[in-house]
Amino acid sequence: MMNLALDTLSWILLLTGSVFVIIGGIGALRMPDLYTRMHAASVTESLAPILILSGLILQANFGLYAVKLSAILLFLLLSGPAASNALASAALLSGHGMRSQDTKDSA
Amino acid sequence: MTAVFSIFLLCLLVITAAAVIRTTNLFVAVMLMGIFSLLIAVSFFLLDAADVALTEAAVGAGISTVLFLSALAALTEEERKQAGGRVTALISVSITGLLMAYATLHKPDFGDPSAPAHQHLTPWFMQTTAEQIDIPNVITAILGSFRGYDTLGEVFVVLVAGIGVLFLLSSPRPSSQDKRSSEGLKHYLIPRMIGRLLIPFILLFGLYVQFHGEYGPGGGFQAGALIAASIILYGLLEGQQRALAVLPIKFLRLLMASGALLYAGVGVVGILRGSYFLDYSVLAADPVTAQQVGIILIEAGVGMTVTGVLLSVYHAFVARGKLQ
Amino acid sequence: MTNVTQPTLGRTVVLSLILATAWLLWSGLYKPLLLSLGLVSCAITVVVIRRMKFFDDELYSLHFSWRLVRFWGWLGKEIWLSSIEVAKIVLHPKCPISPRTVELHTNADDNFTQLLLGNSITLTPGTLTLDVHEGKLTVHTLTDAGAKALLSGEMAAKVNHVTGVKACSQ
Amino acid sequence: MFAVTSAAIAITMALALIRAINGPSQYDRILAVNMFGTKTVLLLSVLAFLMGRPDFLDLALAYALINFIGVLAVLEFFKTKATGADS
Repeated sequence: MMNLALDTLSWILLLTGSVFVIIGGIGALRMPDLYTRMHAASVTESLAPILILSGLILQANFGLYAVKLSAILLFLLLSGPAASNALASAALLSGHGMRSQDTKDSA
Repeated sequence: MTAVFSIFLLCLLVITAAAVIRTTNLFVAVMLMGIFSLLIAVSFFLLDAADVALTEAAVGAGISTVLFLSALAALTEEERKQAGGRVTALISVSITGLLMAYATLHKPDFGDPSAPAHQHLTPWFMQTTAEQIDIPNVITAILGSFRGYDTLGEVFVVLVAGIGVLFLLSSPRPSSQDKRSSEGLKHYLIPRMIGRLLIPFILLFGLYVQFHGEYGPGGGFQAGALIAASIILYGLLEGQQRALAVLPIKFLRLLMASGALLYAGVGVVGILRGSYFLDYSVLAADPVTAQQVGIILIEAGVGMTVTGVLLSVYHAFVARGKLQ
Repeated sequence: MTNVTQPTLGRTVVLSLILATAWLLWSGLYKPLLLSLGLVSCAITVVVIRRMKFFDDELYSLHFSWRLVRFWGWLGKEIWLSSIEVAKIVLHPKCPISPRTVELHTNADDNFTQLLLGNSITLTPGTLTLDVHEGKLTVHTLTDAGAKALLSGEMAAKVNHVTGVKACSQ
Repeated sequence: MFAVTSAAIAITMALALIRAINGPSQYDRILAVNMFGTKTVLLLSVLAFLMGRPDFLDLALAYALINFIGVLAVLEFFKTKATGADS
């Protein structure tokens, strides 16, 4: 009973993760410029790993493999945004333009 | 099931390779090579060759991109037009390719249980490893002990290649080196802090891979690349000079040479103890323990040489790239 | 976590403990030989990190508290909600986007606050930290609504709560 | 179930590859490589379970740790170019 519940939950997580991975991939193709593409790609870099790796952790019966998967998730979530930030900085550095209709606001 | 994935990934691999050839922009080629490396690592993984996949991961994900880009910093980005000789090249490549394709026709099918290798060699390795060395990862037993000569040769190839690159790159000492020395990515707070957080774990993971080669995928080659990656990450973040302060160039050269010497030295000890070169079973009283000790020692030698060579080559490339 | 009088020693001990835990959990083999090799590995790592002078400056002090765990829960919810928003936009036949760049100000002298805020913003799909410099964060947002939500300062307030920074100069 | 997820990830890898080949700018390609790296980590993790070899997770862990270095190298590359153009 418990096992069935865990299995179902992990399948739901894996399936939702798969859907979001594909949506992010489509977004990275459809969006009009670099920065908006990065937004779409960030779906595959934050939510999708959380869902898919959590689904796998449930399959790993909370053993040492679950610890390893959590470590993978932690390092992905730490380095993913930092890599996006580095990429955005590199693009800004060489004056890669944004779309002209962008407006600048200050808080 | 995995066969479908293998074929799909091989298709992507061919597409990537074609794109690398077609592009004339070298930066684009470097980026596509990154994807190529990721794809081929997954393909190795699907073929159950986790040791090779880990090597590809360790070298391809970080180090080769860094080396390519530091070479590119010294060059122009656009590929120069080739003057001629393309037809001859095409013909010779086609003939070689056809010959190789012809050669594969006579090989046993993929996964064929009646292939010669599976008749005698594989069962022998599996059984002898269990009896004489008693470690779970048979690949490490083969590479480290049964075919120790091969691996010794590879280590010396790495060493000689490293020395060759150093001869080519570090001859004219740039006088303006300190003035133009890279200050790293000091102004980028987020990458810098995350990088600092990751460095200890990459280093520890490298050492973990080094010492777990007998139990899972890993060993000296992979570990050396991972350890070098952690130092290269530090060099990128804080500047090459500070990376040199952590592990000075003299220490790296010492590491290169002493790793290869350690490997060969273990072999010589085998002779001195009255057996053959690279026979580890005489290193301790119990032959099984002796084999394990021998493998740990030679893997350590491999790791030291690979770390030393990769880092020396990295420093040579970076120093050269800033010359222009 | 950080000892004021002996920061270097304190941090060395903390790092050694974290590394030892990581080794034990990664390895899962508790034989005397591997445990001693693990000890050697942790020692090598700590020595190299000390040579990298990571303990000497403030950048390395990361704070951990239970507030952070609660924050991760909240952040997870935010990631889920905004991912659905972005997914809707991607699948919408016209891609209704209205990109904007906004600037956020936070307390300048605390690196950890800036890191946490910047990374949380990037992790949430639809908002992307472009640049962090001395307390000023430049953020690119996919939609107008996303920009407004950021400027309302909810995330900044949560982050400040985690790190214990008092005021956020809006 | 693992097969469905790996198929989804593999398709996304193909989409990222299209983005990498089409560009148009160099940054789009870097974005694609970065995306590809994350997808590789996920694919390796799922495949480890699909093939029943969870001890191969080390590979995914290695990528999760060092995939970041490539993007930093690119940032450093552009920074060197920018300062080189000034002097």
